[in-house]
Amino acid sequence: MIEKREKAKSRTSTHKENKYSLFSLAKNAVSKHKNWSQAWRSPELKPEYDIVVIGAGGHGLATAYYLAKEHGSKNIAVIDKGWLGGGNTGRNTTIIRSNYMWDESAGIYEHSLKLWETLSHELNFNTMFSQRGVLTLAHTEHELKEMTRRVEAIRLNGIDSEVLSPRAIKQIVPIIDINPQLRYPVMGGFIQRRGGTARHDAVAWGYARAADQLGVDIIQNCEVTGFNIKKGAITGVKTVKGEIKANKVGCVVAGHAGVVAEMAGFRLPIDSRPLQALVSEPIKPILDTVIMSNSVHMYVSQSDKGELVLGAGADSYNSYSQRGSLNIIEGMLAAAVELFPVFSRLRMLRSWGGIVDTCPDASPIISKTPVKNLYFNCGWGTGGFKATPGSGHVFADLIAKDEPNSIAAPFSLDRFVGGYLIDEHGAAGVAH
Amino acid sequence: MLHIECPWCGFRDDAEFHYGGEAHITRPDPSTTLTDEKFSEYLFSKTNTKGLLLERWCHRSGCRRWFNVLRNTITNEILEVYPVTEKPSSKQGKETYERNWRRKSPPKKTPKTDEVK
Amino acid sequence: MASNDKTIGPATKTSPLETKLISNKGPTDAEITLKENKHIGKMILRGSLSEKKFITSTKKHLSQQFPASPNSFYDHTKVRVIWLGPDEWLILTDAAELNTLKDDLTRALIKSHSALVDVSDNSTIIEIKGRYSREILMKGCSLDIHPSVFQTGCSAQIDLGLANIILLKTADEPIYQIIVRASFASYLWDWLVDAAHEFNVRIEN
Amino acid sequence: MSSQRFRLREAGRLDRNAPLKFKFDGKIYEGFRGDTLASALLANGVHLVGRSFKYHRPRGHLGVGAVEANALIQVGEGNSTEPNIRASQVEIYDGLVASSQNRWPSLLFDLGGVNDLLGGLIPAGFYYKTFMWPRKWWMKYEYFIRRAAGLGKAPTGRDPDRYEKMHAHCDVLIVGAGPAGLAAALAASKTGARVIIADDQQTFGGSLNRETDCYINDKTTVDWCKDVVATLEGLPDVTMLPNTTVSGYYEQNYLTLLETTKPHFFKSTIQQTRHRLWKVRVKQVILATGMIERPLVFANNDRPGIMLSSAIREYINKYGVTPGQNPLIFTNNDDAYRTALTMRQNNINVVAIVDVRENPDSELFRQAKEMQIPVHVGFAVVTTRGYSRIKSATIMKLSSNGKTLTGERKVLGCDCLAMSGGWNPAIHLFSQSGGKVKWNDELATFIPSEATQNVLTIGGCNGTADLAKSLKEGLQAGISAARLSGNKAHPPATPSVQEPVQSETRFVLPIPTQKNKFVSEKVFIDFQNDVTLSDIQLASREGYNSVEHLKRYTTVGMGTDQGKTSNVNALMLLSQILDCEPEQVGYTTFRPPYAPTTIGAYAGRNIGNLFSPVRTTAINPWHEEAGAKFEHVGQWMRAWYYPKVNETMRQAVDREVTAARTNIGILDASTLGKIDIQGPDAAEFLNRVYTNAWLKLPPGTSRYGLMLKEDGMVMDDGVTTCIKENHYHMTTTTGGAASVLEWLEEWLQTEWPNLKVYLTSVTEQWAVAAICGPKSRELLQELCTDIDLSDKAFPFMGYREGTVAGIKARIFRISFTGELSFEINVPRSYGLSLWEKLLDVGKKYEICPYGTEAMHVLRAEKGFIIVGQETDGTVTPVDLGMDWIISKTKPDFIGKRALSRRDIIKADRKQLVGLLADNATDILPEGSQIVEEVLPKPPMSMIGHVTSSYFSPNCGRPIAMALIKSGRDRMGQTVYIPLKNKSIAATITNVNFLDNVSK
Ligand SMILES: Cc1cc2nc3c(=O)[nH]c(=O)nc-3n(C[C@H](O)[C@H](O)[C@H](O)COP(=O)(O)OP(=O)(O)OC[C@H]3O[C@@H](n4cnc5c(N)ncnc54)[C@H](O)[C@@H]3O)c2cc1C
Ligand SMILES: NC(=O)c1ccc[n+]([C@@H]2O[C@H](COP(=O)([O-])OP(=O)(O)OC[C@H]3O[C@@H](n4cnc5c(N)ncnc54)[C@H](O)[C@@H]3O)[C@@H](O)[C@H]2O)c1
Ligand SMILES: Cc1cc2nc3c(=O)[nH]c(=O)nc-3n(C[C@H](O)[C@H](O)[C@H](O)COP(=O)(O)O)c2cc1C
Ligand SMILES: [Zn+2]
Repeated sequence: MIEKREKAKSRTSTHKENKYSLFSLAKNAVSKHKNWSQAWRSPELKPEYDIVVIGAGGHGLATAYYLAKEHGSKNIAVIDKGWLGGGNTGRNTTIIRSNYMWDESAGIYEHSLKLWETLSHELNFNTMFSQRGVLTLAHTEHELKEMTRRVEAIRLNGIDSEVLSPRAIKQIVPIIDINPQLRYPVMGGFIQRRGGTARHDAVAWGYARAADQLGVDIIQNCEVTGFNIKKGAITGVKTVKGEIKANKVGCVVAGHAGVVAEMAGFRLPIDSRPLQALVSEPIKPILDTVIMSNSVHMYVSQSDKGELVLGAGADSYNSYSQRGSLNIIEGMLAAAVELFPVFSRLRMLRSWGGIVDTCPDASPIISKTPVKNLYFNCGWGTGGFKATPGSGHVFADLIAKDEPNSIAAPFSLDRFVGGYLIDEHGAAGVAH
Repeated sequence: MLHIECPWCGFRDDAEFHYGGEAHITRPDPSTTLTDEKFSEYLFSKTNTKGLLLERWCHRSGCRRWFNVLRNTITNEILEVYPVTEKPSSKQGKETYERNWRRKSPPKKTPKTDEVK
Repeated sequence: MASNDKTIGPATKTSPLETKLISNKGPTDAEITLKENKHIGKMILRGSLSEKKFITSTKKHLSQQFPASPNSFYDHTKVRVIWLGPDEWLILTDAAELNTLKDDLTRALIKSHSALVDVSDNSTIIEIKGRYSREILMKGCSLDIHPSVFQTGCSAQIDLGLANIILLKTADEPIYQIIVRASFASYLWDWLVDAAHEFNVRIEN
Repeated sequence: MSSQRFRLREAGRLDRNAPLKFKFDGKIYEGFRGDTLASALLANGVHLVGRSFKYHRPRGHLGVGAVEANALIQVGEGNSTEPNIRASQVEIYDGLVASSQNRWPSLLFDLGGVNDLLGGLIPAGFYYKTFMWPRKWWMKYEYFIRRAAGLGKAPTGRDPDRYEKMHAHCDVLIVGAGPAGLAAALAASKTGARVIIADDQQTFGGSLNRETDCYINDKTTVDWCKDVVATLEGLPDVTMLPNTTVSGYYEQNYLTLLETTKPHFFKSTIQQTRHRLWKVRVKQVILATGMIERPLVFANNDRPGIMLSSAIREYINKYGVTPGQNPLIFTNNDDAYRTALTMRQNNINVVAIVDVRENPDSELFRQAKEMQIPVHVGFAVVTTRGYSRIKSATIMKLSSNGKTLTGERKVLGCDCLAMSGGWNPAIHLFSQSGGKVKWNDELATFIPSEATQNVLTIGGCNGTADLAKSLKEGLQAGISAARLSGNKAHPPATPSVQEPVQSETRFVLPIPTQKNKFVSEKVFIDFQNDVTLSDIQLASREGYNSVEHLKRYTTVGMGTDQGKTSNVNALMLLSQILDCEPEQVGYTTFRPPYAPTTIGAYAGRNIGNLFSPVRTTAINPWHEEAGAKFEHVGQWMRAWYYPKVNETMRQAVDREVTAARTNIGILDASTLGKIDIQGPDAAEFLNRVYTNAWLKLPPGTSRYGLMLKEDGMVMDDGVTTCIKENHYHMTTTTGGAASVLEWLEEWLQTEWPNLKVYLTSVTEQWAVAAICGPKSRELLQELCTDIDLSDKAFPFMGYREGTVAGIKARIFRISFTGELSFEINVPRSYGLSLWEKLLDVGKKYEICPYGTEAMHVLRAEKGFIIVGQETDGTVTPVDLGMDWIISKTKPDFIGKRALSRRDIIKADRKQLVGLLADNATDILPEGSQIVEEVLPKPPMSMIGHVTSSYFSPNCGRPIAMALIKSGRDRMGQTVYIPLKNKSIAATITNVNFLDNVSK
């Protein structure tokens, strides 16, 4: 019944306001905001599309947007089993940075960061990308050395990065405890000042709205249940709302990558694990920078609304339950209190989980697959939010040209056969 | 916190266990003409089922024994616990085992199983 | 060459909690008493229960009660046998008796697939007793140690705080023995003292 | 000081003999022991206690307990201050200091209040539509947005309080100690079951605490409670936890409870336990969490003085406080009549009851009439006035469909408005447990349906609105829970109950508003996050029609109360807009915690020196006394170097390194992982886990081995010794000890269960002193007379057992430094003694203790790798130039097949080489990157990195190791290390520096 109603409302009328600006806000205030148009339509599923993108998370919506915008594809659908942005895009800790160690990773994440820098304008939707800096701490001699390796690699890749002493860290983050007597004292750190956070929901909504305006059909509540494959090539997609024909299919379903791949008859090197996050009650600003710590395993930032947003590592076991085990949260909060004693009296407001698609080398898969014209973009695991624009951009390119460009090429599935993995575990620590 | 029944020590919190991923993967013999593709399948391909999954756990903080578990990855309900060298015996376990794409490689036989009491 | 006798005194032993044991501190009517049971002989016994020889030999040299079944232990004259796994037991005995027992068992088990490893110094034993000892353990141990469940003669390998331990209920009174890896003993001791914070504590030497 | 003008003479159950003074916003007030901050402020007539999040509208008290959405207060000062505390949940104590938050400069005059006037410009999600120009300004805009947002303030220093955790197990956990929960506890406990009953209120009784018109077994409800509590207290296996919020319901009946351990917790003295986090594994959970009253949705429904009707009743009956002298009642059901009657009984002048229902017909209605309370039937409050407190309400007649207003406007003066919009079962925990819920039309709310865990819902939580039924459900659930958890049951008798009978509710949502040209009148749905009716309409208009989008776009239900009073209203409104059933709209996910819980409680005692265990060796006391500097290696603390007075680290390390090559160095190597391996298949096992051949290692000798993961990457290394036939002693790296043992066990148990091998960790059984240097044999000979130490009798890689300094020892002639050395293992308890004796006797050989840094230099001089330094999980033995250790003949070993994959055999992989800076004074920073050609500025293409780098006193110059692309083909080539300020040129060499580099 919701749908009926949505359809009725989906008519587009020209007098409605489409452009967002302070001016349009003021104008609409006068008419009591009655004339805003829908951010996206709720179109009916057509029987046939040139390209179907499965998964209306940030990556999928960005893919569709760039396909429509840069490759002139006209007939695209993005379909999602739930509400758009309801996957990991809607439940992550929003850390954005590009200071990865290996060249290949630097390539994709920096490409992405550059797109972030103009994204709000590009989409005409304020994604609140806030370059407040991402500071990674080192707590042991060993970590300090690892840090040098990373920082030097990042610097030589032309990406900004700055090493900080404990005292310099204290200046940026006055609430941090830099007592050298701590079990894991802050011995140093490095900051990427261009890194930061963005409003996660806005990213999904912004891409959805922009893609919709370019004619992309976004179909929600439409789970994909199978594929039609003929002679090793994709011909269509089966969904709970019926079958559709498609020339090409791009699959961007994060935690469900394994499930959807199995529908197409192959398996991926991906485990789906719970990853938890939590927010505190909102408080007045106390933390301007994003802080990450690998050896005590926690990361934290303060959102514009005032909550502290905290996360840790993934649970060890596979699960699709969007919740994890309590001990992960206990460990993370102990680490948080250890570093930030003032957190102790603040209160946890809400905790939740997402299902992350972890790859053996903690790097993503952007690849052709054993099925012709079926492409997969997944494996971002605990750290793909930051890649949203870049990932969508290169994936669109791959789908349009049936060949990966130089940024995407290293992330193909072949690497698991040949053995050239891009291992961001050891060297890069927690991949957020 | 999952409550997992160690076949020896009884029910314990998941924090005491080490997760071993998918069960019943047969290690290929490297001396045969094993292609990179086949080897990669053994090394990396995952049965990442949404639903019933046969998997391995080790009671790390307890008796240090490995054992197999049939678990629903949606609800985290555990339906069967069985020895690491055997096949599942419950109905759902058998079905899950039969459905598995790796079933062609049967689990190895072990000469004997130790038993207490 | 022979200078060693002059310059060197006899070798002395230290225990993992040597520095923690300030002797007999605290009131005698304390709600909690902590002490280290130092230098107890310990030995891991491995063997297969499906081997007849193994059973008969162990029964003979340890006790007719052998094997201890999961999550339990039993005492026999001077030995205590603790179940650790389906083919693994920990045997405690006087340090002085350990070698004899080990030799006897080794000889008896010579033909069976078994192993004996002296682990006397690999761990130490902390004893906690007193009215609130269960409450203290409950602060860091997820096992159900209610007396109706974890009865005298029960044992468990489990985490206490951030250390892995073997927990034994050795009497009906609120008294527990904790076997802990030597390098974790100091941490665990601090943890126990901290957990007993609201009670008055006596440390026995 | 203000007197307690609104304190009632008779009502309430407080200790009136214990007056207490507290401060709010700098002013001193008085209350009584037993008051909450809310009741005490109300007693003093203080309604205005806060400002709303976005519009900074004046806000007062709304409810009781965890339900409060408005009265969020900063409590305490200094390090123990706490933001966002619900005034209704703070018990007052003498000297309590509290203040309002989110206002400037003062609560009464708050500049942020202009936002209320700007309201038209800042509807839901406005920030997504603006602040984009000029592009660079976002960070500036954001600065102000951040400062405007947030609620209270964080403390500035370390928390003085202590937090504990408690694990527990029980047969039955009962959440909520209202009538239903108490009945369940009574029934369950009689069976001998282990029962825990928790309630977030200080006194058990739940809703019974607010009622005076019900009787159970002819007793007042309060007396009945007291009796039950007394009975339960006498039972050994019943744990009663008042002041305890059940906050999380996780998988497999695992729940968390946050207990506030002392009632006056805000007045902390050093290190008292403030909260205890219970983690309970339960056989059967019973949820008796009751119901939460719903606000009515009308214009200006947020003014101070507008409160939930049941809350007002509770303030009167429990705290002896009336929130107003001239209250008005606005309701859609009978329950609010009880509030009116209670008021009347306490001689409070009820202005009127405004009832949206057209024909209310119940005993309560008749009683109100009898008491001559004016009742406006079919009427609704359409707006209110009053700034710091409500002054009047305007009422009008509702049309029969409830969509429009008719007739005259009537303005009724009042100083308080009690509203009742119906009831929502507190299904939070049930839903967290995975239970399904269904829409109930009669209650117009969601109630529990199918459970997925062992949980029962009873009483209000189940949608049961009457007392008798709640008690009955409680008794039944108590019995069946106890039965299900294996206890025998004797059903207790059902009590007799007297209670007012209630009739139907009429849901009018929203109350229509009157057009007003000048000010847009706000109709609030979510009081805390300032979400209005028009925000919901706007969100839907813009396509945010999924209830999850609605939540995120408008922030409804995202405040600190998590929408306890707003969510159901919001989704009902959405369903109206979408013209569908609420069931189809659904509800947003309930997540832990039920109410905000202190972060310190989750950290518990795992902070400070208990944050993570520090592992030390038996020799540690000596290191400490010798003034060693320490290094953390995993959890171990290892002596790093031993500086003498005025020595720099470099000087100390140089001295130690030199001593080890000229005289004797001694290292505490006890932390190395050690595994005892026994069994007839031990050699076969080693042969499979190491890359080299192991079948023919004779007893009394050792061999170095490398372990790979199945992907061919180096995992660990170490020396393994054949002690005697079928008995080996394996060593691993310090950091790898635990994981290597687990790894080996895994292969044994799961892959090769037919191999007869037993593994036992003996890491801490042995203390290890490694002596190394040309004179080490002489020293050892002095202390050990029962072994022939000659090179011939005890060659390199040999192993002997004997007596050292009177201690039975295992001696390994192995070397990580390239010098003559002996690793002496003795039982840990003798470790210190051995060490001291070696030093004592070694004095004449100028023995020198050395730490891990010198050890690193010594091995680097010989080109030996350290796993974790030269390797990072991406390096194969071939990359390391260690082809010699890979058996070409073994059919199999772990990692074998991986080594022949197509990318692994490529020639351009990174390979381990030596690196000598051209300028012999430059020490290359470890980790620095290597290029072929230095460009004026990045990006530059990197060919590798420096893995190890030291000054080598024995080579008389700095040495380094590096992983470089095709490194072995580049011998003699010059490469560059571009640092931030300069570039260093270096030449690629062999890694064995000591033997290749001339001094
Ligand atoms: C707690 C948490 C914290 C994180 N923190 C960070 C961080 O700080 N920084 C960072 O960069 N990354 C972080 N991540 C990772 C990041 O969120 C993800 O990598 C990223 O959002 C993935 O985006 P996506 O669009 O690929 O996937 P998603 O947003 O998950 O979208 C996938 C979509 O596919 C849909 N779908 C699935 N199956 C089907 C089907 N059969 N048919 C149709 N549709 C289907 C789903 O409904 C979903 O909407 C975090 C993740 C979590 C869970
Ligand atoms: N429509 C109505 O007239 C109406 C409405 C509501 C309640 N009632 C009456 O309420 C009674 C219902 O009794 P009941 O026992 O089900 O509920 P109750 O409201 O009496 O008790 C519930 C208790 O649970 C506590 N609680 C809730 N969530 C908690 C949590 N997460 N952790 C700890 N404690 C928590 C509450 O503070 C409260 O004390 C009946 O007598 C019924 O007549 C009637
Ligand atoms: C960055 C970020 C900030 C959040 N802030 C809040 C918040 O202020 N209040 C709140 O209730 N939830 C907040 N959430 C959590 C969401 O309510 C929600 O739990 C999360 O998006 C996962 O969705 P789910 O709980 O519906 O599964 C936040 C989530 C994220 C990712
Ligand atoms: Zn076990």
